[in-house]
Amino acid sequence: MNEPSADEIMTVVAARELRDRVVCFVGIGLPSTAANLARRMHAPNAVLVYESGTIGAKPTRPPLSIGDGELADTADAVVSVPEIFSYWLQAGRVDVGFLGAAQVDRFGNINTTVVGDYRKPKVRLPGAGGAPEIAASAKETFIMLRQSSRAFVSELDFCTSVGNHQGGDSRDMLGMTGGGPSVIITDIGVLRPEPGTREFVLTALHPGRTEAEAVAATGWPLRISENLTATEQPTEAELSALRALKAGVT
Amino acid sequence: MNEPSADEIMTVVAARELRDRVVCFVGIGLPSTAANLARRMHAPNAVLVYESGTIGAKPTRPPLSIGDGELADTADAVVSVPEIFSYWLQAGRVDVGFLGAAQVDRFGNINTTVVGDYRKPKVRLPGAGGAPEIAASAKETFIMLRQSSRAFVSELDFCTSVGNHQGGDSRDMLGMTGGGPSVIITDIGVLRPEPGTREFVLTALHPGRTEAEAVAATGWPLRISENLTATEQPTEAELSALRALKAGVT
Amino acid sequence: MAMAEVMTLAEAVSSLVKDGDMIALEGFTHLIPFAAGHEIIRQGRRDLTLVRMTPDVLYDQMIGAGCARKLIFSWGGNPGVGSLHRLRDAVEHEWPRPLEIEEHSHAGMAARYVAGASGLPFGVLRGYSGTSFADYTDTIAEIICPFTGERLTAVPALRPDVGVIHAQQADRHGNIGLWGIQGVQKEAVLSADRSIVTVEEIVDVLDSRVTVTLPSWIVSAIAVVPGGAHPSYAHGYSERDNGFYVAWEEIARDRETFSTWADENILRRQSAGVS
Amino acid sequence: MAMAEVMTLAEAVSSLVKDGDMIALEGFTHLIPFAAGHEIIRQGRRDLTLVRMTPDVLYDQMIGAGCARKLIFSWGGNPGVGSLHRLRDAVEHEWPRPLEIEEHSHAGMAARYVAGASGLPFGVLRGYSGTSFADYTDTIAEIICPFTGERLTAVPALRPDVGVIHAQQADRHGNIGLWGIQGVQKEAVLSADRSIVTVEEIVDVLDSRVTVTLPSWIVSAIAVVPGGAHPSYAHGYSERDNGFYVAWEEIARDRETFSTWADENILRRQSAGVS
Repeated sequence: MNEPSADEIMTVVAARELRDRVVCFVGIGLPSTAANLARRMHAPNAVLVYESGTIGAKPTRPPLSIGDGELADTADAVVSVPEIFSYWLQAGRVDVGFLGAAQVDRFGNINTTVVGDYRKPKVRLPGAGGAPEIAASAKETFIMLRQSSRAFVSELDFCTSVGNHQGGDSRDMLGMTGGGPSVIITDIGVLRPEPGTREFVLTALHPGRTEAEAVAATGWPLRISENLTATEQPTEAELSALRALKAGVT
Repeated sequence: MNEPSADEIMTVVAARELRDRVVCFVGIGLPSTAANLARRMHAPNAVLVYESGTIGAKPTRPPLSIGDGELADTADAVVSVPEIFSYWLQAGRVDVGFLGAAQVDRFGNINTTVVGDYRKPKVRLPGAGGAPEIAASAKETFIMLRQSSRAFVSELDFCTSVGNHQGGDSRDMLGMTGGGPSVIITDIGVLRPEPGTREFVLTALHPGRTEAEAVAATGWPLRISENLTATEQPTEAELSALRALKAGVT
Repeated sequence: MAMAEVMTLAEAVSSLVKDGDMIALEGFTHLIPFAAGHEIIRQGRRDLTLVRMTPDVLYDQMIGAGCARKLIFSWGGNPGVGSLHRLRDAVEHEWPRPLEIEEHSHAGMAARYVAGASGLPFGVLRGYSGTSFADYTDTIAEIICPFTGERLTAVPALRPDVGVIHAQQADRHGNIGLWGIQGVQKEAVLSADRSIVTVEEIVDVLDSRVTVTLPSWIVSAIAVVPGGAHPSYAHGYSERDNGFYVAWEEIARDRETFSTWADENILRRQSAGVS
Repeated sequence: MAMAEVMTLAEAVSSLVKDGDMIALEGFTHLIPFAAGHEIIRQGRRDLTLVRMTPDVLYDQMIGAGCARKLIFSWGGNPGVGSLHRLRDAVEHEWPRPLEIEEHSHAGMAARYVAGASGLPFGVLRGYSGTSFADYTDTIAEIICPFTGERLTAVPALRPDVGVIHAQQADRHGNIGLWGIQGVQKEAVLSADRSIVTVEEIVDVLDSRVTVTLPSWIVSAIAVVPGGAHPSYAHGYSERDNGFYVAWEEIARDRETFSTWADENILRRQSAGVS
């Protein structure tokens, strides 16, 4: 089997985070692939919720959009978009929100709106989608994105979705019902919030990656956990399941 | 054919008020019978909405409850109870609200809650149901009840559903989106609001009824319209349609 | 996330309904969970706050049996028939015990359930203005639209301890399916902390007529109770027993006939359903 | 109450959509009314305020064609593919004309549609606190729960002049039936003053799979346009043309390739649908 790519390692590591039987609100793209991989491996009873209103979808391949027909066909229930946000997400029924990001800061706050000035943006990004309320209401949030100094910034150009806000107990002061981000999974390693400050620090490095790489790919002075661990190499089982998933093999 | 009973005359007269193609939110009992009679006679395209969430129900006989299975089977759409009140009634999609009452006052305000003191009632009535918001939001309201000095009172023991409030433009001041009661149909005659004061005055007498009867059956000093008319006797067609309806003959 | 557990109705009530709970047995004429209510009576629960838009014959029975301390409701009659004599006796004469009431309109109750199911502390509606309701409850408040300045009405969310409904089917995974008049069945479950669903049967695949599905993991307990809605009905399985509703008028009018009826038809009966 | 009128798509757009209107073409990945949007482009409507939760390829086309003055939205990307280059070109470089934007989250947009459909001036949600949204719009306000004192967020109702959706079926009375992913199809119609529904076909009796029914009398116009959602899809009739979404990336990246494509595939095409 080929060596795993950086994206594959990131996806496998993200999948490992997802425990069985959790209710997971899934963003499209890498999070959706990771969540579906988890469902095929160790979390067969994870309930995948997509913002299109499909609850308990069991797609055979990663859907291109959050509204592919297969999601509805395989779901336990299909509800309207207003209902998925009010009765399901906002009501606190989601255990894990699984999000991507264009920019993230040291507290796990997310920007998916603009790069540069909002009124005269350098890059206009897609915007919020379901992320702000997923970040606010899910019991915890996993964030997944490729690490680079353009993405891991000291200050967001726009705060689309709140993570640990300004650190410490500042998130709690906002009256949010969800717990906030508990992990950031990148192509280099894994970051987790430091107790107390709730600043994200590097807690694991993927195979072949170095602390220096991680620091260079981070726009704030990245701190390294005292208990830095090495990510276990994706197993053959994980890799072949991931590749089968992407190829649409059931 | 037998002579029509007082209730039959009242029902026929009420049915005549309902124009074709109106959307009518129907209370159970006499209003439901009258609305269904209208649908069989001159208003085949009237849309009957019941608070159970059935839109466009076409029952073959007057349902005993607002949730009889036939209502769902014959409806164009069945929606949830929250939806029928928010998306349909409150949104202003109902042309006519058709209500019964235990007590009514000179301005068409309705009590269906208690007789006597609220905390120590002489008679505990069923309460509001859908009526308060029907009375508030329907473009107009028809009220239907047997006339007596116990029912037509100078002061309500409890205001369940607002009619023309304290008369004049006082209803408009409450910010209601619907137009209020336009007619009260009784077993004695018909009352309509006087322009300006919006107090209900007697505008028609049913066959065989007298002004004196109407005045005696009213707990406030009932005024008689200058243009008092005589109700046309129910036709054979109306009566036989009503009796067939009640017998469940389609 | 835990899947719904299939158990007997007796087990479901005994493990999930406690004295003093706020419980909502819903079903808007259709799918009323009579069997579950009878089991609550049989197990002698007391001091319950009963929530229900239309406390019809079922709550008349539970109130008459002395289960209730308080009633939160919007229409308390026997549909198409008349009064609820046990409810009236409790309100008018405190028999068998005093009954506190918290009274709303259907639209207000619906907004309260929706708020509860949505995790919001309150719901907003156009309602109640000019009426007497607010004179007798502190669960109606004015709220101003921050954009238009319009005055509207706010009502607090309902959050029952237990929501109880009847539905046509559960599948083998415990997903619940129902069709026909939906009422506030979904909201009664989603606004509640725990839930009991009685079903006509467990099937391999839910019927294609199903319009409302409740995933297994938001339901606490499922009990198979064919006919568990009688004298209400389950669309596709049974017809509403209108005759019983009419007969209830005479049964409930008098304390003694009621007590005899309850003794014979509830207390001395076996717990209902499949075990 | 007037029943929905069956007419050609060209007639529907010409009689119901006016320059300067606020219009909402909805469909959450599923049932997107592409043919109707193309007809609006073809008829040269200008100064539109376009409302849509996910202004994907369809609004990229309408914005690139110069129909829009303003966009109200919550996620403007090509799902699973990347950017909307025409949207970006309008926002970043004012081509073909400046585009004002009013930006929300999905939950906020959904609450705004629900408020509009409900006849309320605003909706309430837990959202936006701590984010930057309120810095750039006056359509987000704080609201306090009158019962608990909690701080929540209010958003104003959406009330489009015209709501446009695609659905699988209409019956002979003009009742609309759809199934599969529902999105905010119902709310787009119910919040709007007027509405256009394109359907795959007119049938004698709606399919038993239908989960959402819109009665005829709340729809203004029905046009029969088989395949009217392509490259989106109609569950049970077609599959999503994922290839087209991927291809759009290259078509839309450049002003000239886009204009050529629009000329050939929209402007010089016959009006779609059955006449």
